[in-house]
Amino acid sequence: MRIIRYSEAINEALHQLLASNKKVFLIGQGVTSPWYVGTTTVGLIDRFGPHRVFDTPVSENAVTGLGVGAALTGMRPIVVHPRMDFMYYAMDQIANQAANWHYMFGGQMSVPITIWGIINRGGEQGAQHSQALQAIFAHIPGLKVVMPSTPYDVKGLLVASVEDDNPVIFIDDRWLYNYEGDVPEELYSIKIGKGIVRRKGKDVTIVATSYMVYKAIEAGKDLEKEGVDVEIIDLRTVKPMDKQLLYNSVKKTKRLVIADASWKTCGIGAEISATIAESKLLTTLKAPIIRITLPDAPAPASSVLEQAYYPESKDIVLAVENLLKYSCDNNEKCDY
Amino acid sequence: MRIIRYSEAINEALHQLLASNKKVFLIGQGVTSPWYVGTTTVGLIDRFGPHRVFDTPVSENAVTGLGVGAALTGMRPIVVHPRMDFMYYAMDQIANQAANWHYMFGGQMSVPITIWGIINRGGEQGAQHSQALQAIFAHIPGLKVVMPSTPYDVKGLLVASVEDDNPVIFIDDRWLYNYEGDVPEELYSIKIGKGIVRRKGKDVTIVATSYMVYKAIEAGKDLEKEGVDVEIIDLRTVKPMDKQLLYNSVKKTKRLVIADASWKTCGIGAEISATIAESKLLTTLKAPIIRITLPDAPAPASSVLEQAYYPESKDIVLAVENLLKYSCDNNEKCDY
Amino acid sequence: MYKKKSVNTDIPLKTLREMYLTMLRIRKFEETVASLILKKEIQTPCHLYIGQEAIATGVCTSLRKSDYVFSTHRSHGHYIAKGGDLKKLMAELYCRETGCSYGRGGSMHIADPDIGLPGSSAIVAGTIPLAVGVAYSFFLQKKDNVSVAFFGDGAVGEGVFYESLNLAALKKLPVLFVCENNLFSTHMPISACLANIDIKKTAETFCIPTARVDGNDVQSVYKTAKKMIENARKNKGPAFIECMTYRWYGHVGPNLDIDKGLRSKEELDYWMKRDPIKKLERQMIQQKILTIAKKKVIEEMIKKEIDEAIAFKNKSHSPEKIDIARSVFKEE
Amino acid sequence: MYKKKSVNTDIPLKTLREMYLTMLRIRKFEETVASLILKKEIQTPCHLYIGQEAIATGVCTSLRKSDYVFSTHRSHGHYIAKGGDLKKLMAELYCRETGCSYGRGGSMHIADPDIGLPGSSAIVAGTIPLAVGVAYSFFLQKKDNVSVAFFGDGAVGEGVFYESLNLAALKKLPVLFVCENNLFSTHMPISACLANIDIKKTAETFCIPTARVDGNDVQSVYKTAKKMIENARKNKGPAFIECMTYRWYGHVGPNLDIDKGLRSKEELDYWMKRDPIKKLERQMIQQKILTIAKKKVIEEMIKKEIDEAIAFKNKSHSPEKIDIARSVFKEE
Ligand SMILES: Cc1ncc(C[n+]2csc(CCOP(=O)(O)OP(=O)(O)O)c2C)c(N)n1
Ligand SMILES: Cc1ncc(C[n+]2csc(CCOP(=O)(O)OP(=O)(O)O)c2C)c(N)n1
Ligand SMILES: [Mg+2]
Ligand SMILES: [Mg+2]
Repeated sequence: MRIIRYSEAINEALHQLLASNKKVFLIGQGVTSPWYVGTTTVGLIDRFGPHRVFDTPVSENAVTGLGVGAALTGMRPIVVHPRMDFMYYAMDQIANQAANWHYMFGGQMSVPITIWGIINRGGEQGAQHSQALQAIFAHIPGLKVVMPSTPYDVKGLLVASVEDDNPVIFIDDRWLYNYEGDVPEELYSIKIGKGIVRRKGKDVTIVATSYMVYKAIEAGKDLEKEGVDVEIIDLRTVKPMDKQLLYNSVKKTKRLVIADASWKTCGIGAEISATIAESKLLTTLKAPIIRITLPDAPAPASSVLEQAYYPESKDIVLAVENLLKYSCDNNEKCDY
Repeated sequence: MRIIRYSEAINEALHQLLASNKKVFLIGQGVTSPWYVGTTTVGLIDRFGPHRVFDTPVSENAVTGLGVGAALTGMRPIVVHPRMDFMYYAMDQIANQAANWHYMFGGQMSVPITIWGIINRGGEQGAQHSQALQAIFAHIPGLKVVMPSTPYDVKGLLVASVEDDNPVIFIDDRWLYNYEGDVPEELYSIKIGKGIVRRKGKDVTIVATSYMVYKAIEAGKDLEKEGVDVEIIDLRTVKPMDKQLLYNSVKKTKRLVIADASWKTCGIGAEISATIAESKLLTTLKAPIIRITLPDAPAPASSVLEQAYYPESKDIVLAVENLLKYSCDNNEKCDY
Repeated sequence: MYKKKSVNTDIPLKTLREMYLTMLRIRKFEETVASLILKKEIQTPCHLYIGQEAIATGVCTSLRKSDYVFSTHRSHGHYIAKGGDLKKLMAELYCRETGCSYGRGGSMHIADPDIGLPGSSAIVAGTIPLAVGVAYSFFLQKKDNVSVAFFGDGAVGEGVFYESLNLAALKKLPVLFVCENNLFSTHMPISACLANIDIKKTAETFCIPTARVDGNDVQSVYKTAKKMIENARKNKGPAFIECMTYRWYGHVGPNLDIDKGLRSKEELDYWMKRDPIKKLERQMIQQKILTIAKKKVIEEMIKKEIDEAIAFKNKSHSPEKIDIARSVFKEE
Repeated sequence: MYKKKSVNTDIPLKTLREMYLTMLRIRKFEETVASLILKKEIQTPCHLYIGQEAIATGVCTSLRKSDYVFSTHRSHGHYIAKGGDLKKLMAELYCRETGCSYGRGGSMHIADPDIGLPGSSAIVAGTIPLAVGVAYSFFLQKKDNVSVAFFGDGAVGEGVFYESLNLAALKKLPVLFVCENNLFSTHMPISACLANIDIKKTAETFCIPTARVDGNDVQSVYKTAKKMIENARKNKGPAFIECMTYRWYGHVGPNLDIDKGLRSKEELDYWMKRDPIKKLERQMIQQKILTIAKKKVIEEMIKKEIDEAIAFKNKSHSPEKIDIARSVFKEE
């Protein structure tokens, strides 16, 4: 196979999708810009012209609605928001319209739209240019939410999102753009809703999303040196969630750490934890379930504070160590 | 004390807040309407005039922003959205501006706004007039989220929300409007962040929010007849959450059912479950943690489907019974 | 081929008759619905269209089945004018499985893609960008179809209205924006909602053709809409039409909102004298295109349609509880 | 009391000198920032204001300290013109605890409530309704203060812009909307963003006073803004001013965006010849209000201020990691 970068894999997927299906078009802010969406859209405007690659005014709500409307006629629009933060303006079209349409009319029409939201944080940009909103979208019924971590997955899941008959929130992270990996040249798709084991292990399960998968893998290497053998699950799709994969792993390890770089309260971590807690595995666990997330605080600008804000592999290592040390036989003495 | 209805308690709180503090004003759609927000705003326009009680055009985003801007000058606006569904239009002002402002400028200015979102569902209104969005707001740092269930609480928590120096999402449910209870005549406030035990018990803890508190109480009565003694916690504030109250109860009962009438995935139920699961109580639990929520589906119109959609006390009874029956000593044989 | 024209206008007689029939069908259907709400048979909140029939009718009569229209919370008129089936509509108002939205939508969420109505939204202004999107799809596919957004004067308060007009104008999309200005947004008169109540002028800012017409005169609506729709088909871009009208009933349901002090009896009387159906009827009778006898026949026919619709819903079932989570997603 | 006036205009000499100083202060500060970005000392994304100085200056000079202005991602000029402290601004660009936003905000989130700048938002159009809200607060409290929303031509794409104008006009609030039309929204020329590039005309629809001025002529900006601000103080309601201008640098940072093909060298040259500072300087020198010697003194003074700002940030600390979750809420 061929090794390319994550951002190149997105670009290749877009080229191939637009080339192979006349129903596909790309719309959003910066799709013709040299910097706005990294280099993910390079070459598209020249090849497909300004209608199939439509760079728009700052009108997030109407632009998203345009995509939804076009999807209702069977088109396969990709609407990009170069930062997830801007999607708040488009919430009505995403949540009230796109998400409800199929159900609300009894399944007559579906909305095969891909809403591509980019997590674009760090670099002292501050609270309004840093957000990761996967949990909000996962909460809303009628939306699927994918978060590919590898170059292979990002291509395959972007293709799958566009091929899916439902609205899919496709989330990538600019911090992943330079990661490299094997990517087939042809068009292929990866089933939405399937996670993958990135490292087999027996001591503790680490479930990670998106960028945190790499942090988990780093943590896994460090822990290996200490003789700890973790199993790492890359969720890939946060909704619908691959519960079976989680169950299988936790059944074996009986310990769970979750790493998702969005806010804690009602986040993806909460859902994974509650999914295990409502299963019969709960009473088999040897220790509490730890969530590694952002703190419940807006993103700071200062790079020093950013270091404290974004979780690192050492946080995962620490969590795993704590779980392995954990014992609380006499729980009367425990504090929480 | 005096017994009045939930909607009257809101109306009284509004009258007293506007009368006692010149900084308070009420803005939103329907604040002068005879039906739009129940009867909660009766008499306000006549008493306080069209500036302090400002009925607005359908411009949710700018209207909310107007409130946020006024709050920045020390005013204490109450912005009402007669259905939470309409708040999606105002998400930018709520999430990007109001929630971030205090943190983003290092604590220089706060936004003492109360954003009052009404859950207004049932009656075959369908998916866009039924939503309960507490989890979305609880996810966003910088917002407090209160959900009073009793007439006493709704008055005291509305006052507390207005007195709080931070943006508070104040959520009520039209289904509560005719519930009656003791309400002091004078102005009083209830501390935000404190839950309350509605029924003491030892067998199972039921944590409920808003309208589901009454369903839990009904369930408690039915279960009592079966000899089951549940403890019922009314969360009152969903963020910040009264963790200590949860811990104390679950430590005792070792079994937990959560009842919150919003969607399941990444919902309030997930957060409560994960809060227990990350504490040392986890390994003391005798059974999985059950979430009673809406299904992950939009609200249907048909009243038959509505009956299937909205959780009832019998769902809570069933959950409690299941937990008490639960045993899975040989977990190899368990399915999930 | 020679087409018979009506005396004063250049509208074919056949078209006039068709429009008369459509308006009357909406009126009678809505009157039936009003009585069924009063009988507490219909629960889903209905925003009645009576008084505004000329608008949906005038616009939709110029459309092809393959053209798309989007509706709002006040949806029945658009559905009927676009060729919807009264049976499925009535069944939907009873939230039956046989309803046009399978009982999932209720009155505010009416759809039938086969007639070119991909849906109605209960969110004010929520469908305006959707209509732009459908137009974008036609544009990309080089179809000579047009798309129509119906919305009220209240929707002009929402930012997405402006965003949508700008996008459509920028890309010269085949979309017709139809503002049904009935002077009220729920309980609020338009002057309490808009600093500038001249909505046509607001739309003009986007450099698109605009017109204001008497929304109670179906012939004016028809002629203006027709011209704009034909232009849109010829890639001449979007257009905007403001139709001045009035809803006879209150905002929702069959009450009048007069007792509540929201409007005056005089105002309502004024507008009831301007009944769009009577107006056309008078003209047609004068011009001998319609006779009292013919009218009776039409009314009988409509009555039969409505009776059949009720019979249809009577033998229809409600959705099954077990299906509560059906159709959240389309599964391949 | 007699006030000395400049020859051609009715602007007091003192005011002209003050505006000259402010513009130069912004220019020199921004030039320093540009060089610090190139040296990779400043990380926070900076949207430089060079070329647009006359607008912030002309508007803010007519304001009181107790009047409020809201800024955008391109915030430095507004902060300085409203009387901000260069030390705190420089410290903020280095995200130090002593910065005007305590290092939490960075360049796009600049605030100092003491000078009447309650904040800047990195969300396009995000502060427009906030300015309306501050005006509402003044209105309710019967204060004769005004509030100002600065925003770019790009913000006219956002629906909330229209909603805000409508609300302000409806309630006749003391707010001045200042559109800095620099012909670009990031990489997009205005004609690719707006169907109608006549933004003043768009604002007119809301039935409020509007004006278009040469945004590179500080005297025009000043005079127009002053009149509008005085009217607003007298409860005459909101007003809108479109200032035609150009940013010399690219959208963000100190590159020119010419190499990227986003605009031409000719266009930039054309606008650099219309330097707002040189324009005022020429007039002042001609009119003998300014001498070369005096200019040197001013430049020296500004240089010293900037040096002090750098020295200040040098001895300032970054925030402490332990404080990561401080100030999420204001605790009583
Ligand atoms: C986003 C949103 N805000 C508020 C409402 C409540 N609401 C329902 S209809 C309506 C007014 C609609 O007025 P108009 O658009 O003129 O339509 P009309 O009812 O007059 O036909 C409002 C405010 C809503 N449905 N959606
Ligand atoms: C809601 C939102 N969408 C997109 C962006 C990205 N963005 C930053 S500045 C800008 C354009 C601003 O143009 P304009 O308002 O004219 O201001 P200028 O940069 O020209 O001063 C855009 C689109 C944003 N910050 N916020
Ligand atoms: Mg109306
Ligand atoms: Mg600009």
